[in-house]
Amino acid sequence: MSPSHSAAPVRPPAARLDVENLSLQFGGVKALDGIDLHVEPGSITALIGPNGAGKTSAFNAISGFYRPKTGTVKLDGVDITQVPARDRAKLGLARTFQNIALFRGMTVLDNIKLGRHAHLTSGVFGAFLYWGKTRREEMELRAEIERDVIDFLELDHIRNVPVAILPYGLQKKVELARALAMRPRILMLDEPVAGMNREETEDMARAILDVRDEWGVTVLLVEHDMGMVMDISDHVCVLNFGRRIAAGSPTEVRNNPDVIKAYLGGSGDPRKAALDGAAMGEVA
Amino acid sequence: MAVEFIDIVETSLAGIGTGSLMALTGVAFVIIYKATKVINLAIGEMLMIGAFVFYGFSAGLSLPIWASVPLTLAVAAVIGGLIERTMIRPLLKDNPVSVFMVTIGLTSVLIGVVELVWSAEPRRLPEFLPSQPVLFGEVFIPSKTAYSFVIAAAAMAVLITVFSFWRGGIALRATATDRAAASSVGIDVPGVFSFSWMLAAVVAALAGILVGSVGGISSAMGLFGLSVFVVVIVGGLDSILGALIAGLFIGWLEAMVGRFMGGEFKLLATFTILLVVLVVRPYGLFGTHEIERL
Amino acid sequence: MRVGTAKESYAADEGLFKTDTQKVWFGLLLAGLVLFPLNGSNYWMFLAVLVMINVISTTGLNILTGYTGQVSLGHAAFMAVGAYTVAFFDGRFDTPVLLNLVLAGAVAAGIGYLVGLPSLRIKGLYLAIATLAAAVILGFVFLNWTPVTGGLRGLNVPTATIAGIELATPDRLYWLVMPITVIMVLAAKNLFRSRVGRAFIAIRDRDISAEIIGISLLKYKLMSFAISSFYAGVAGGLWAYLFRVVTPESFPALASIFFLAAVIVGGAGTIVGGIFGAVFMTLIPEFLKLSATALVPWFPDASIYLAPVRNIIFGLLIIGFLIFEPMGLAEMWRRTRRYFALWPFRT
Amino acid sequence: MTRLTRRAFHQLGLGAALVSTASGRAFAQAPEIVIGAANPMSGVFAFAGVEGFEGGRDHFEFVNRAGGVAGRRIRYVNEDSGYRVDNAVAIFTRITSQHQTPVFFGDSTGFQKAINPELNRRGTTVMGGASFASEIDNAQAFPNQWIPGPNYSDQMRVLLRYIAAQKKGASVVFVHSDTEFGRDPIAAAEAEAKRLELNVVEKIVTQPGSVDVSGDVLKIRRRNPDFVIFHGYVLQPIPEFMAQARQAGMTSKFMGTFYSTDTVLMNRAGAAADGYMGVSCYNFDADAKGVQVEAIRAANVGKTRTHAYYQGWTNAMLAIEVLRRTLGANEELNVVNMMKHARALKNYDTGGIFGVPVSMVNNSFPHGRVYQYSAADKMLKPASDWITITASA
Repeated sequence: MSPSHSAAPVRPPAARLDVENLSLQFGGVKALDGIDLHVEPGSITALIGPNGAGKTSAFNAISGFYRPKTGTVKLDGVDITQVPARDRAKLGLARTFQNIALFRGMTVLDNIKLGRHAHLTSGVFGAFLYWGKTRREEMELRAEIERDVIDFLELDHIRNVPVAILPYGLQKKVELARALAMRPRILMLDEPVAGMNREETEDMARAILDVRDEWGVTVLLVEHDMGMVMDISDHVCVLNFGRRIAAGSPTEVRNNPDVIKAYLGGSGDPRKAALDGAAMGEVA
Repeated sequence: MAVEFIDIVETSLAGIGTGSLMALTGVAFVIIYKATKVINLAIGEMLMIGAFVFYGFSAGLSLPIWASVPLTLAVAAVIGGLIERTMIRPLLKDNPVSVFMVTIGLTSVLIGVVELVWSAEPRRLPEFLPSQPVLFGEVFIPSKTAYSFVIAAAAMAVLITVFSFWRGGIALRATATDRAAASSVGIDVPGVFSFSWMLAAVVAALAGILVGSVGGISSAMGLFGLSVFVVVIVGGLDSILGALIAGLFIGWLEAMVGRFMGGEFKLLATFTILLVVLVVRPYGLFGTHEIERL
Repeated sequence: MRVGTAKESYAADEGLFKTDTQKVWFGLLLAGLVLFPLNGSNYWMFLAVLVMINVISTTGLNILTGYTGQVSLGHAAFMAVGAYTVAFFDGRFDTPVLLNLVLAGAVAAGIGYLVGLPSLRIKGLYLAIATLAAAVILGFVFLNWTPVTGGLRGLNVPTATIAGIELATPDRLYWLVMPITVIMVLAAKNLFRSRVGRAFIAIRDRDISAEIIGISLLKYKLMSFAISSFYAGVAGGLWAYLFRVVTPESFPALASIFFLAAVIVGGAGTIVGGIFGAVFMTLIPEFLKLSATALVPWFPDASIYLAPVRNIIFGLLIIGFLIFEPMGLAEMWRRTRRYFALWPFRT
Repeated sequence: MTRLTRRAFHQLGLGAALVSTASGRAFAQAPEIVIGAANPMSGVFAFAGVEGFEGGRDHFEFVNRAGGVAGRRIRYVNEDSGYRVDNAVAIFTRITSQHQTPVFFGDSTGFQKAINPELNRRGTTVMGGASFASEIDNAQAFPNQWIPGPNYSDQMRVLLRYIAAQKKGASVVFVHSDTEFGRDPIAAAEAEAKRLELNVVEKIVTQPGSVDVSGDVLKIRRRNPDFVIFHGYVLQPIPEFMAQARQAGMTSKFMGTFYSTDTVLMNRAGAAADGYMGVSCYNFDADAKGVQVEAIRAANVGKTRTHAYYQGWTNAMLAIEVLRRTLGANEELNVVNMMKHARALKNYDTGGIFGVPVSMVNNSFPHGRVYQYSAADKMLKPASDWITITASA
């Protein structure tokens, strides 16, 4: 639909994320216990671990929804631990949610537009008139989203459909689209392929790789689908009981005995082949 | 004019008497909230319809009190159950705002029904409470205040016993804590919903009979519900203990304000308290603080 | 036929009216509004003015409740603020009508902003109860701040006078109220084409994820409160020019429920829904009156039962729409339109 | 818009005129005179609205049977206002846009204030109302309205003068509701009490809709005043207040103003209302003489009629008198002429409705007497002579 299509949008450079000694506590329960995590610019880093290992807690602490007990979160070396969640969006930190967090009453297009909210400036009076600057801003936003996001993720057939009626896989994709509209420098994906079938999973994996390659964005993801993690990640970090038990390349992690033990419940049988296969997370 | 100590004592006791009726109505509200998580804006109107049904039996049909009261409570239970089945249940899965607005619609319907059947004219209930006043030395307590306090206190004692020991009460508490878990141990959760609305309607009707016997009944008496909101917000929406304590407190406060500042300040005082509590302690004095989830 | 609409540009797709048919309909509506006074009945003009005032106010509440998801039980109190503001400024300083209306909106917006402040800490239904408290407190102020509000006697409002023309009757006032209504409704429509309006909906749909994508909840909730109260204030100001007297009893608590009912029945979260709701709820009592008249030969006391029946119908409409048609009349309208758009190819 | 739709509109409106007196067109040659009304036939004031409507209706039937006014029959067009200002304004607009309406009856202070600028602007319609608000009793601000009796302040004055005559320096408590209606006469009554050297020991304000009087009873129990005056209620808390006060051993006399004194409501309250005193300008005496009271008795054999009925009748009677005088002088029916004749009502013989001939002062007839309710006989009995309030010192 859009007349011109440029493949590689010009974007701010990918960000580096450093998490040090991060601890989080709910009541008496330690959800995170001093974890370290280093995400290289332009990499795809996966955070894995059995259920209850603290992956989502770590995500929530990094995106600012939980205030950590100790530790620091640094974006490109700048400490953002005290920055409120909504302001991290402006710094280039975007995320998706484990249970899809789209705005159900809106269309796909409006959901994606919302991703850019923090970057727009028009105010309430402009909104009433919808004239001049506001109109211009909205038009530019529309054109950019069409070009960079909708075409890119092939969502043009559903742009005016309310998200509530979309199938699960597409909703996940719309959430990714909304995160992309935020012009992220680091994209945090919480279980991007959970509940998807093989075909949808591959589609999403390809989209993630494309995002990294064409947008030059750093990607940090939490995922249970081991096959997909091993396929696309540059770096894998493994959590168990709120502690980091391993980190390294997919191959290194795959052969790490602690990881195998964590996943197989210490049965003593190092069936590491299992780690090559499909979803592992449900084992633990 | 000088404020005499005995004035304060008398006003306080009268206020606590009214407060006990607020507390009782507050408990009806809490029962519904605990079981179904519905904020029932129509609680004052449920009280009103109870009072009018009682009027129908005792004045309209001239039945004796010992027959009118149980009949009223039975009718109230039916009304409560009907409301739950027809208006609340279909929306329970929706967002809480919809159900809340349904109860707003319910206020309008109940007022309309009462005015249709009994007209908007104020009426008096037949006298059934003893009329000689209660005197503690110099301190004078109007008889209706004293006796309605005794009845309200007894009703609440029964309710608390029921909640603590009877199976149905325990099922209600279990449902309040965790619907899924309650269901998995064999509790009939929809049954608990119906039961809670029926029980609340019965309690509200009892409060209505008492409130009506003290000050007469009219289609505007649902305004009593306004003070009850303040009670449950201050006490905590899901706390029976909170409703008790806050009820007595708000009743006392309104009486004191009315006595020493003037009746026009009563609502102002209670609603100011409400705002302060909302801002300082949004979950009330004894309410459960619900943890926000993503 | 509008089965598929191919747009030439994004500008067309982002337009206020997306199809030519819509433009035609809007043109017809405007023409109807301009021609309506030709009916010549002062009574119908009165009703038309009242309906439009209610449209403005309902649209305001729809912005807050329908779009932002914040239930307000004190909307009528903000109308009262607007009415008092007009009465005060026009009566005391003889300021121009349009300025008074802007002031009415602004003062109401300011107070709405204050009332929204607790939303920093409380949300949802707790906030609804806070608005109820605010309405009670405002009522107390109206009654007791005698130097400004005239206390229990209230204030008289001078005739609205624009360019020397006295708008004393509904058929003249119409020419003030109608354009303001059209402008304010279109402005509301515009609001939801822009980032501000989208932020409101985001807060309604999922406030926590709204925060994560960079929307300040407090800022936008307060903004929604202020805008909603602005609309109520202007509506109240026009109300004051229509009725020419404002007293503490002009805007009872029941009026807030009337507007809430209008939002629900019309369709929360759609502009056209607010219009439908306001028109429908304002005309229902008139319709009931006509029905009662028709019943008089068989049922001479019909008129005595009007008020209770009206109450019951208001309540049942709220309940019925919430249960059976939660998107309100707007959704019924949309379905009808769809049906005819595809006609005769039924789906 | 064509003429056709225009007619359709009018017919719709026409159909909405709810209740009108039997028309009987066949007899009348001259055009009818339409008198409009917005009475609260539903809602809290329905008890007064229905009675008030019937009082007006019965009077117009009485007049029509006698051949109307100057040969013109009266057509009474009434609609239910539900005691809501916006409804009443809509009704006024509708009726006056369909008919020439020289007289219209309003239902409330709120409506009568709201419509006042419109009355002044039109110059064609005068208003008699159900409101006794002191504010309306002002010939400058409300030049085209009248009050069919004494305003609330004068009602209080009648009560206070009665009290002063009964007991020098008596102690009095005012109990009133926190509404426009309730607060209306309080300041004036305090001034009058001071002038009469009565002792106002307490003023109690109750919230609208408030049902618990026990606190308020406590408040005055220790003072045990000689008199307690209620104002601004539709009866509701009064019997309860009296019952509790008696239990508390108080010996005060209880009194009230117009809407707080209603025979039908008193009868419903029964023994609790026994001895209650109320002020009224109307003559409830069973053997009162006069054309009008006899007509009322003839129209209501075996029925007890209330204040509000008399008020509706009186409003209608005043309307007819004004129309008769204006038409008799061969003058156009506009506000200037009609109010000129209204204000010329001096020493006017009301046919027994008011006990003595009365004069309009400002917009009202400042005169009344105190009645006492007897539960045994189910009626109000005169307790004082007629008291006329002349401009106070």
